[in-house]
Amino acid sequence: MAVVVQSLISDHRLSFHWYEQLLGEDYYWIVLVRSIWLSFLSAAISIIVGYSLAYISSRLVVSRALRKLILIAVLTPLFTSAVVRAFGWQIVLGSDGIINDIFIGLGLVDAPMRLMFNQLGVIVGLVHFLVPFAYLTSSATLQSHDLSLVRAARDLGGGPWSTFWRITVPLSRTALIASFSINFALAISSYVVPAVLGGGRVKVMAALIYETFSVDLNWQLGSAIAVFVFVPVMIVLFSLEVLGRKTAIPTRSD
Amino acid sequence: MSIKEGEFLSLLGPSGCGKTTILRMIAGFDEPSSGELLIDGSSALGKAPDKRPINTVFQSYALFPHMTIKENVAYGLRRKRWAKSRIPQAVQDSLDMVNMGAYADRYPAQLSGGQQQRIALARAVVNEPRVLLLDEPLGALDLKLRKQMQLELMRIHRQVGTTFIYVTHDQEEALVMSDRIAVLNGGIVEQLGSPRSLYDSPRSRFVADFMGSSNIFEIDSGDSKAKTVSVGGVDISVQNTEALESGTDNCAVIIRPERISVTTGAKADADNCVRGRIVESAFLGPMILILAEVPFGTLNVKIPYYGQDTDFEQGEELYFSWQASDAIVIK
Amino acid sequence: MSIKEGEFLSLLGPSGCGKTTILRMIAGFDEPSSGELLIDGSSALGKAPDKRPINTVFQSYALFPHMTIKENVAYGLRRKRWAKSRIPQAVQDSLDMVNMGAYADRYPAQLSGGQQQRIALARAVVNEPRVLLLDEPLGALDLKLRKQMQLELMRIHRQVGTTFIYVTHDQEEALVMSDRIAVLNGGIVEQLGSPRSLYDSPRSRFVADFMGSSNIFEIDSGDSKAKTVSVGGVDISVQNTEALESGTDNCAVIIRPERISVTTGAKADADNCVRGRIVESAFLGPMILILAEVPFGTLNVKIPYYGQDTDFEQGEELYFSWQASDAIVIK
Amino acid sequence: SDDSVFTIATYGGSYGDSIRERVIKPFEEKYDVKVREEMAVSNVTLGKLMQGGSDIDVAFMDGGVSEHAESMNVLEPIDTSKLSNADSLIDEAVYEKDGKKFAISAGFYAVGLTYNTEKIDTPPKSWKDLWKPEYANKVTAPSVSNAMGLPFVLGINQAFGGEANNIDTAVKELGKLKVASYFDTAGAGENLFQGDEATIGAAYASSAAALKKGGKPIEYVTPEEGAIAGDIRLHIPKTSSKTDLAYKFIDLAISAQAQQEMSADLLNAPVNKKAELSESLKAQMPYGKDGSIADLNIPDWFALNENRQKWTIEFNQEVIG
Amino acid sequence: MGPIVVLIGASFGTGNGLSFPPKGLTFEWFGQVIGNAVYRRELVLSLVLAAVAATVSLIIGFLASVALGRSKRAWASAMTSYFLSPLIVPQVVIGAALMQYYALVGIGGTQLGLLLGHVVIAIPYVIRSIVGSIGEVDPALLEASRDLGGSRWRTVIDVMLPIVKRSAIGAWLFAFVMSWINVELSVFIAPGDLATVPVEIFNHLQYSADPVVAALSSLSAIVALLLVLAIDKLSDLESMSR
Ligand SMILES: Nc1ncnc2c1ncn2[C@@H]1O[C@H](COP(=O)(O)OP(=O)(O)OP(=O)(O)O)[C@@H](O)[C@H]1O
Ligand SMILES: Nc1ncnc2c1ncn2[C@@H]1O[C@H](COP(=O)(O)OP(=O)(O)OP(=O)(O)O)[C@@H](O)[C@H]1O
Ligand SMILES: [Mg+2]
Ligand SMILES: [Mg+2]
Repeated sequence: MAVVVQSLISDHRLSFHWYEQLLGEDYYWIVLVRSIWLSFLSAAISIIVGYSLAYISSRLVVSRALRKLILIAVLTPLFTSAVVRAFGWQIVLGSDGIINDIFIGLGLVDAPMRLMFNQLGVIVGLVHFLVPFAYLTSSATLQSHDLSLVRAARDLGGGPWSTFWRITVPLSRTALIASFSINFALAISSYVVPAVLGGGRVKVMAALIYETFSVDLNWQLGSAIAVFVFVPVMIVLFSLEVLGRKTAIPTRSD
Repeated sequence: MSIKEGEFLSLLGPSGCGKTTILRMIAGFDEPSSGELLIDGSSALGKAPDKRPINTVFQSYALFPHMTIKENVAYGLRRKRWAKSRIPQAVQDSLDMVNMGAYADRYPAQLSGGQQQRIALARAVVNEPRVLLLDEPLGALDLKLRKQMQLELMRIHRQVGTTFIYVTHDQEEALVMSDRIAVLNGGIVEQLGSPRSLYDSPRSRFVADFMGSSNIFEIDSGDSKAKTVSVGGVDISVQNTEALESGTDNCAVIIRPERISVTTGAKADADNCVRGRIVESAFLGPMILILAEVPFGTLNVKIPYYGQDTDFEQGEELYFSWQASDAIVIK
Repeated sequence: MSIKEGEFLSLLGPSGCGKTTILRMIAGFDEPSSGELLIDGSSALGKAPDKRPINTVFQSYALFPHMTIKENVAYGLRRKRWAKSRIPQAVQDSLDMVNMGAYADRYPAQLSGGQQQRIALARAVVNEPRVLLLDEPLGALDLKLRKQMQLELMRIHRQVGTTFIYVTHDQEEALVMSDRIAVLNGGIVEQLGSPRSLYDSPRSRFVADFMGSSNIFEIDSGDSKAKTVSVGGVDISVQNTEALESGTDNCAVIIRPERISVTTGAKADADNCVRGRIVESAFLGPMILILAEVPFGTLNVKIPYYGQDTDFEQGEELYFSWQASDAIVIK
Repeated sequence: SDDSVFTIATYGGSYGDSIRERVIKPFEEKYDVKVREEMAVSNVTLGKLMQGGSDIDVAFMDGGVSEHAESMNVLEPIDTSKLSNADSLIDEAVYEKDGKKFAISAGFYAVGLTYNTEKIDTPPKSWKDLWKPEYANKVTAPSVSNAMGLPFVLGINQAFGGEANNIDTAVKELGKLKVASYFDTAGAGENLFQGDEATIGAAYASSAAALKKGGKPIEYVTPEEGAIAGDIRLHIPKTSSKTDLAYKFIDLAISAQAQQEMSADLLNAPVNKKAELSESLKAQMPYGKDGSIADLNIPDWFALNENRQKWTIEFNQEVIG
Repeated sequence: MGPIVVLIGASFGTGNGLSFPPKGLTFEWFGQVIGNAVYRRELVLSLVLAAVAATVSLIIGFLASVALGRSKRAWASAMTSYFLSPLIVPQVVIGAALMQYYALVGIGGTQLGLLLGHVVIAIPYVIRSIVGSIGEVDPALLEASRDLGGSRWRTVIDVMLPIVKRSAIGAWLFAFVMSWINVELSVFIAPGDLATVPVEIFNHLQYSADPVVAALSSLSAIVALLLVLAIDKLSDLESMSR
């Protein structure tokens, strides 16, 4: 199916006209770099948060009820539409939002801070969107780990922290790479979150593509921009994949 | 049960009797549901495994699959913040000790079972812990290498002064290496003592059986003055009759298979001599195993192999004799 | 190398010599880089593992962690499309055989090492394959259980007529159970033959060493007529001198530790007798191990333990004697 | 395709609901036909028409997309003489290009000045009031992803005296406007006022009305330069096989009755002069309380579409960055 | 811990917050949504669609992962990345492309077309989240299964699948979510007469934000909650093996 989609997309590329226009325009390059940067950052942060949460809930939390609560808290927002979720964030991050209320209440700042309608807002929104994905992948891998290795590390004098870093995290390598790929791709193709939480002022490639498609109704250029984004991102993902497999733990039959 | 500093204590017991569980409690992975655990006089309960001066050689090896052999062995030293420059040498020495120096850069999955076990050993020993727990550390090794490693472990034990708690399923290994042996049965210590005392004076059928004496016969009556017991109508002379003093009920006599000699005619100078019919025989290398039917049951006999013909014919009738001192009476 | 139908063949060899690798090739997990593999006369190379009438007891058990013990054992039968009604009984029988009947509903992670190994055994045996590959199937079991399982395996072997290819690191086990034994070294078969022939006439130092003879001395010269060899200036009488016929270069004499007797005075009726100084001694249960320094090297001696005092003093001087027939000359 | 079914490309959401209740249901009853609704946003409807694979008989599309559709040559000419209500239509409701009538409006909406009466004392009068320093970072406006985005930019261009064939002036001025957030959809815009993230801005009249109804102190005024207007329109696509019915449908949709009811539902300005609105409804019309359709600034979509690409990029590049 | 607490807090907040004062969330709006046959049908459509799309993607994705997961060859990496490609392309583009394609094939605006579209975008998630776990299954277990007479196929079903079960459940959830919240693609290919819930929300937001949005969103959250609980229950059943 993916093949069909792809071939269809290249069908639009009847001439290089749109590409010439695209590649010659600095603006696209600037936005491309910004998109990749934002996606990279959000993917990375979301993985840190999601993995930590998964670790805490699967290894440190003993109470089943609390584990369930974490699961629900992490996964439920995933099911509400991106628009609605972004609106929710406005309540938290807004100038009258919870965080500003807390900071002002504590006297840490005098005037409300700008927590959204800028890149920060976009990152927060994307991270929130992506954390459940990282959480799901991470908890699957964490639960499949052989705990005797953790015991061995503790036995050899590794503290909980060092064991986490040197045993648990490396053993989750595959899942982390997978998670990063997914989250990076999700972030780069996401349009609603940057639009709402960036206040329409943090342009990303997905937004440009959306505008070109839906407002300008120029499907050819839209596809061309999509391909323009596609190529570098694909290179990133492919490199990750190759890296992941190359450094995979050898098995007997290798 | 207390273990002295620098002692070499072996835990012996049937599969599933709780040996690994005991080690896990000492190492700090399981909490005992009752009882105390004192190390150097202070309670170790609730102390995290990494805070206990104890290292373990795990029965299942538990090598880190994502690290090379070298990194696996270096792990403990790194955690102890050894100077970077000193680590490689220590690692190499310890790998050489287990004959695995050439494999330093492989990954665990690329090694054979026995090789992995040796790495697990090197990884624990290199840390020179105060207490070393070894869970069947030589189980996957061939006899030759096992002998060699036994000597090596005994050398380390003497040299470093570490306390060893050693789980093995190999009686001989336990006998050779240990200062004391604890025989476990269903999680309970059946007998604790020196190798000699366990071998010579097992306190129960279980211990006797487990220490390799497969001839255990329930006695019908016993006479502690005449120093004889009666088994299946046959009187057997014994030396030690202490167990009989509180009555003959539930008493049994043990005859060690390797102390029985086999002759074609009755042996006059033996304290005991019975006639029996061969049921089966097997070649064990230095020994020949014979199963013979005697009036009071089936006798296991092990005679040394001197190159003689080993084919005892089934049904052949022979005489089996042993001294009074080779038969032990237990309650 | 050909294995006869219904034969019990053991592979013996040091850790890492390729035993597991050979089994993997027979089972179909690895392809040999050269050579052929014929089963019933037709090539099995390229045939998928599930198409070969072979079952394996894996060294690492490889139990399915997500299935109960019962399900693990039933797996092979299910794949063979046995009638549903017949499976539970067969599974139970096979679990009972390994003394694990009571654990049918547990998961592998809830069993001890030895218990897991027994399940691995039951899982393979229940299928009654044409060829059964066993990779150190009793390695994690205690001596008593091991003996019991050995008998059980021999019984199955006789009963089912399956061909057994058995990897073990326990010489005694190999000697007791096998029809033939192959001693491997670095992936190559050093010697293949009956237990007796391997034990009595090892063809190389490696085999001799591996079969438990730790006294191997290089000879300086030999006289095949006088039936003596000279080692470190001492003449030793031997019986079999065939190996000397093509010259004494690279020849060695082997003296079995358990054939040497120890006396306080020189023994006149012995073919060979040397004086030596005790270096070390150890209690092995039925045996006592003595290391003694004799004029031509260090001698390993094993004498039976009859309850005598086992503390040989270091430095004590004793006489060591053996018959000409107990010394073997090899090339 | 089923001959007995009459297909309408309509909207989803509240617009779709209103059209269903006010037009489709009465139409089905009156002419005894079964109507199939193809719900989609305008540009998707246009996409369907361009594919030619659908059998849409009447298509609702927004202003802008409508002109696009005409340029794409997927529309039938509309003969207004076949519409009994044609005479009562306001002039602005009939769209013509090179003598071909291609669309009939079914109601106007608009973006005007919306502000929070609690936070802002003096009601704004002009678009230029958005630049007042005290509103800095509390202003909102439609983004170029919104249908009203570029028309708004053009409106600003006009207000500041820019030329019609470029948006240089607007870009320069909007670059200085301290916006809290642009909005993509009307709903998002409404949300900004709801959460007090914006206290003033260019927003939909219907949003203002909804906010007010929800108890928010919001007022809507038509700027003196005129509110930026858009509309929903009716078209007969080339795919239509039942043009007779199509005319009947359009006729019903622009009837005084339907227009009146739809205005009440959607707060759109009716296109039928005979539609009678209640006083309270009048106050919520996109041209303000006392205004008329003349107060709306209806973009020249053909020109806008022509330059859309260029202007979008220019705006993004210069104003958004 | 700070950000986590906020996140957890916010994740509760989002469900109810929206732009409406709490009174907008009274049962009145729920009633309105539940009482409306169209919304009810949309809810059912979305649920069934997401479940079917997730299941189909899981099956296809799992099989593809089995083929790709255990290989170290370059082509396997290439294919794995290639399967990810629909993930990167914004869904508007895929939507438009599919719309054209469907018009050609004649499944435009059908539920089948919508399902296929959702499968296309869900497969990459499935593959990406399973492929790694498959690579990490202890090869000895697969060998054991083959040895005991399990064919390649049986081994996949009997051994591989149960061992990667957690990843598979995660992948199914991914796929479900991708379908459940999808707007940009569905807008193009949804059946003309019946929208999915997110499309309905999207449509409602076009010209103004009405309370239906809040009610529908909260309803989605409740559905999600129930689903997560159900799956948690299911997947806990066999967490015995430790
Ligand atoms: N994946 C691999 N890559 C490289 N070398 C390997 C790999 N797997 C095994 N080996 C090597 O092949 C040799 C033979 O291994 P094998 O497992 O057959 O030994 P074995 O005779 O079964 O030993 P043991 O008695 O210790 O189980 C060993 O030296 C081992 O290190
Ligand atoms: N997770 C568990 N849940 C329930 N029972 C368990 C679990 N782990 C171990 N057991 C049981 O506890 C008993 C003791 O196990 P342990 O591993 O200590 O035996 P062991 O003496 O080390 O045996 P072996 O010599 O076979 O390794 C066994 O009967 C085993 O089945
Ligand atoms: Mg154990
Ligand atoms: Mg092996």
